[in-house]
Amino acid sequence: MQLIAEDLVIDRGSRRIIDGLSFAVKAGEALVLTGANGIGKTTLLRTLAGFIRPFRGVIRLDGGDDELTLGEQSHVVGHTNAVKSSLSVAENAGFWNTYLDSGEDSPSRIAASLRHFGLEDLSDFPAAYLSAGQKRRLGLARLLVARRPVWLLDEPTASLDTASSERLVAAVNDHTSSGGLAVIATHLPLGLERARTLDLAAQRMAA
Amino acid sequence: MQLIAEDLVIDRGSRRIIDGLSFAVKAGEALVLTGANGIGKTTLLRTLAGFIRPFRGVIRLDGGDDELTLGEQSHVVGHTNAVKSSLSVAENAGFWNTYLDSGEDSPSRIAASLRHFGLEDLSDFPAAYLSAGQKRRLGLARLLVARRPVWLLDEPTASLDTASSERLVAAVNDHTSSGGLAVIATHLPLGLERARTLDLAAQRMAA
Amino acid sequence: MQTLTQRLANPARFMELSARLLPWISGAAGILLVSGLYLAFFASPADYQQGETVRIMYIHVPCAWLSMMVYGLIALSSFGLLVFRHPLADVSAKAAAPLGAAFTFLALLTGSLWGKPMWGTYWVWDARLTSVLILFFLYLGLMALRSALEDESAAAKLTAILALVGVTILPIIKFSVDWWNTLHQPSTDFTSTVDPSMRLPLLVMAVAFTLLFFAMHLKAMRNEILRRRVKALRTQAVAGRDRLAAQAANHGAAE
Amino acid sequence: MKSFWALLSRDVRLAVREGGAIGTALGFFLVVVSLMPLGLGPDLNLLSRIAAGVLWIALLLAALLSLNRIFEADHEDGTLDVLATGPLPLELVTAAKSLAHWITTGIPLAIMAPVLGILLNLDLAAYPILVATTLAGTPAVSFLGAIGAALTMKTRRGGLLLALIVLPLYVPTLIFGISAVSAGAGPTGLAASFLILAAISLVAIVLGPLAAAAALKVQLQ
Amino acid sequence: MKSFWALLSRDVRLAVREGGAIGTALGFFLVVVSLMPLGLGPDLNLLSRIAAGVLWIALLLAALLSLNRIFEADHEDGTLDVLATGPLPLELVTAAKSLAHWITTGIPLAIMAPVLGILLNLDLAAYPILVATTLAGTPAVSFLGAIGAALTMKTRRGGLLLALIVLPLYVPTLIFGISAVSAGAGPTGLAASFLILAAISLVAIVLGPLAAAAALKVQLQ
Amino acid sequence: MDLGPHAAFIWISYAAVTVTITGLILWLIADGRKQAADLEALERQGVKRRSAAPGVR
Ligand code: HEM
Ligand SMILES: Nc1ncnc2c1ncn2[C@@H]1O[C@H](COP(=O)(O)OP(=O)(O)OP(=O)(O)O)[C@@H](O)[C@H]1O
Ligand SMILES: Nc1ncnc2c1ncn2[C@@H]1O[C@H](COP(=O)(O)OP(=O)(O)OP(=O)(O)O)[C@@H](O)[C@H]1O
Ligand SMILES: [Mg+2]
Ligand SMILES: [Mg+2]
Repeated sequence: MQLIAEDLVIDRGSRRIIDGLSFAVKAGEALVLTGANGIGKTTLLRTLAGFIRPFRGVIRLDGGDDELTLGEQSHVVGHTNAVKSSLSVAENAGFWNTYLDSGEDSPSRIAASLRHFGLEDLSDFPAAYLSAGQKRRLGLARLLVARRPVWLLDEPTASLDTASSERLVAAVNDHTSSGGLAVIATHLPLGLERARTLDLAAQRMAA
Repeated sequence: MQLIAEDLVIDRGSRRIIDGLSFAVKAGEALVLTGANGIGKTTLLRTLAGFIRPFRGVIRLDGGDDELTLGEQSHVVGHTNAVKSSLSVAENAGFWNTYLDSGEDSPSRIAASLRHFGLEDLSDFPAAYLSAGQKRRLGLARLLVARRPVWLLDEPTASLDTASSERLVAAVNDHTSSGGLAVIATHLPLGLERARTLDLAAQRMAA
Repeated sequence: MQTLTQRLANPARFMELSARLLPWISGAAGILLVSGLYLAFFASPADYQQGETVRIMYIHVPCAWLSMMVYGLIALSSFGLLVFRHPLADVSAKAAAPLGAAFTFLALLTGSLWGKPMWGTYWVWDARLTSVLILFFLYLGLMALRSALEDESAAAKLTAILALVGVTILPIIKFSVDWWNTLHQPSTDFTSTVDPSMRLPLLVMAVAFTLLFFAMHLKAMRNEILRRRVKALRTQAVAGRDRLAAQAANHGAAE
Repeated sequence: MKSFWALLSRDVRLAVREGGAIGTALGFFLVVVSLMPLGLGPDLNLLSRIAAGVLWIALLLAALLSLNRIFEADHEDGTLDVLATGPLPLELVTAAKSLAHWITTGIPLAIMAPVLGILLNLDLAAYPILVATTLAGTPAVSFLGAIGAALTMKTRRGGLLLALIVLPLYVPTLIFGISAVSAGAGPTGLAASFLILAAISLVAIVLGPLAAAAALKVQLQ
Repeated sequence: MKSFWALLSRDVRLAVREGGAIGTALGFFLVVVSLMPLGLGPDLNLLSRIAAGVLWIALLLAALLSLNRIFEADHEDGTLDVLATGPLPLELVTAAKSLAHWITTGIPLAIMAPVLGILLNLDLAAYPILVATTLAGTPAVSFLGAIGAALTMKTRRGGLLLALIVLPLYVPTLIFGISAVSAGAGPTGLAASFLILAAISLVAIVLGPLAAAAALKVQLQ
Repeated sequence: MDLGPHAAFIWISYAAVTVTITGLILWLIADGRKQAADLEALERQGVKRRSAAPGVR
């Protein structure tokens, strides 16, 4: 499986953000997007997810499910967490588990994902009362409640403490080592295994 | 001037978050709060700002303005940015400048604060279109549009790139060296001058 | 020497005291209720104008009085919570709201049922009726607001604010509705126009209903205190586990 | 399908928790119905003549007050992004959310309709018809309203704008809803209005989710 | 004072940008007024009799639809925290925001009131009175509404709940607003209603910001 | 006992009051039992109260 972008050109409101970008991410690999604020990381990830239609260029997932779009084969974690304040932690995770239709043994899967991000003791806690980092962890737990081959993560470690960042890195490493692929925008060195870095600033200067 | 907290006990919804914490921050000094997600950094900062009433304990600013509460002498930057999407960057900064009543030469002050955080080229840009980091920078620009002796910052570097983080650190150093004081919650080493660290986890275990 | 409110401020003391008082109040209410009913049905005549339907009065009027009295109690409790932070004030306000709403509802219902034979319709948009209806809405608003807020202490203070706003607005409403429609039935002066033969049963029923309300209110307050203890114990159990976990996580990070 | 139910039940649960759906609906209904006489004068004859109109206006009001955040809230916390990349086509997402809205406002208000009847002196025999026509007509309110909610999702104070957009769409439902409820119609007239109401609702159920999904796709960019 | 004006003008500007205040008000008014005959029957006599009621109901509706986010939006993006630590006491913050709401809904609707008059066959001579009483009465709507908005700030779908809470508080304004506008009042009755309306508004202007500020203080915890 | 032509209204009034108040009383008793049982169950699990009067501070 391989995620391929060819000669991407992306505009936002008459400004050209990405101009002629090509890259490929193979299964088992993570691509780390870096670059200054406003360079276009979020824009690129949202284009990959299918929300933004590129001005020009091709995005495809070779070896993926042809019936589904790339977005439908991806977990998208953006700057927001997709956590509902009035549901409890377990209800939030449970909803995404059912909605994303994991098909597999759900209760243990939910429990495992909450445990991975250290939320098991907070299961019955209303999400409204979570701290910023706990809420982010709940947002990230979505990655594990259903299997999807592509992970598109936008600054996933924002407001996480060191221990939780390491749990996230472990989750990404697990994912890539079991044949998944990931594209991750970040400002911090993450220490991922099997990762390549794409510096959008360098790329822009070259263009 | 000195910010003093004595024997603070803070509860949230019948849970004891902070139990018997005392500290003092002198003018010219920054106190860095650390600790795992959910340990109570945000809670402590919001208590200092006056939003949460502590269950027990005293908070006072020795040498401050006695007519004003600590909150009214502080800049509070939380997890959210207090940026209005439908106003432009300059309008956002301008509003806080007038509202917080800097009294001094305003247009140049606004321009300087936007320049410090690298937003001068975006002044007429609607804030809705800013990237996450740009929005955070606009939130931080509030620190410079009006002078206040105490800065209470909650994870100020979230989603900032390296260059912007350094600008923030420079701003805090400027602030402390000109006699201000700051309390800053963070998960990342910031490299501040004249800073002490208060680890809430260690404190909690001691309690 | 402690004042009564000071002594009552301690929930434990309140539980003790209320446990002792409750049987007496309920007993008195029961006895008065039975004798009131006897007086109402067997020892009082039919009205020369209203016929037998006047017997509705013996429940309608106590309910109508209680509907206002209970709101006054809620307003007092709210004041006690916001100004004196009296620990039992919110328990009292929360326990009283559904009871007050029930009595208001009963006043409306029995009034309507009385209105059909008397006025030929269940409902007219008369001043007194309209203001009671709005009082009922205020009760509904109080309960709805409380149930929509999760944080219990915030809910207590916010409903208290609403109750106090309501209490300032109520007289204005009463007065505005009076103005708006002057067709309403002239309010009879109870003490002078009601025949003594009906005054006694009415009085007995009124006292019985008031005692009944206080009995129910005490019981509801006791329940509420227990509910809060249960809730506090549950969250403490969670908090204990979570605190250990937070320490463990931090330990791991430090190593 | 499992996703559809999951979304539907989540939305119902949120409405119940966040708005206390049924209790609030009842209270709201009572308040609106009793404010109408204050606004229009306490003439009982007039009131029972316009009872049907008041009922439907209360319904539209309830819809307007609860619709404007149905997509906005999901957009703000990022849920909409995930829903859009989920296994359910966006048309079914909007359908599930509209259906949830109907369940949490249309059904409670239909069940409460007789309360209105009492206050406005409505004929007792008319109650079953009242409930039935309200049930048949309200889906149109929710499903057409969803179009407006999707269109105004990003305008932060969409309330009035939403009203401006969707109220004209509600005209057919309002006309036939009222003629079905008002007493003078007679059995054949009633049956006709009832069928037309149901037909309008069916059209809305098809059209609403499609249009709302199209609007959302644009908004997500 | 500078802060007060800054906040006021910011809120007005936001309302204009995000909701297109005046245009939306006009459109909303037109829609409501033209829906009324559908709901109540097209009898022109009846309509001009209830014109005052329709005007005030449209006003309350507009308030309900635009009030529920006035604090919530500021709370969500963190603005409220900064406002609360600003130089302005919270009572003046809520006053400024209520005033901005009045300027962006009360005034436009008062100015548009004659439009309603034309549509509902109102006497030409009554227009100045109409505008004046609307202007005198609407502050109560905004300032009392602010209490409800502050109380329901954290309940995410506060729309219906807000309506349930504030509509009973609007009763005096509604009654005197209508009696001031409706034709039969005569000059003394009119003067009295007008004065009472103004008095109610004054009470609301004092009470509203205090209660709303108290509620916000609780909510900020 | 003859209550005249409007007996039904009187009976319904009294019945409504009886039903409502009895219902309230029964609910209060049931609720009280439930809270007491919950409290006892928790205390049997060994959860102890930290302060004297939780929730009513
Ligand atoms: C739903 C309809 C009604 C409501 C909401 C209602 C409400 C009230 C209220 C609030 C009071 C206490 C007022 C005070 O003490 O000043 C009261 C008392 C009373 N009501 Fe009603 N009422 C209704 C219908 C009726 C009807 C139909 C009658 C009889 C024709 C009636 C006769 C009385 C009498 C005799 C009193 C005794 C106190 C007095 O005369 O001031 N009510 N009602
Ligand atoms: N109303 C409440 N009831 C019970 N617990 C609460 C409530 N509100 C917050 N908490 C808990 O208080 C704790 C402290 O939260 P706080 O936001 O202060 O943490 P933090 O140190 O800022 O964490 P982060 O690094 O994730 O921002 C958290 O464990 C949270 O779950
Ligand atoms: N509608 C728009 N019109 C014009 N420019 C836009 C629009 N939307 C976004 N932009 C600009 O697009 C650029 C890319 O934004 P993007 O969010 O992708 O940056 P980013 O790399 O994710 O930054 P960050 O690290 O701060 O998250 C920004 O400079 C932003 O100002
Ligand atoms: Mg970004
Ligand atoms: Mg925090």
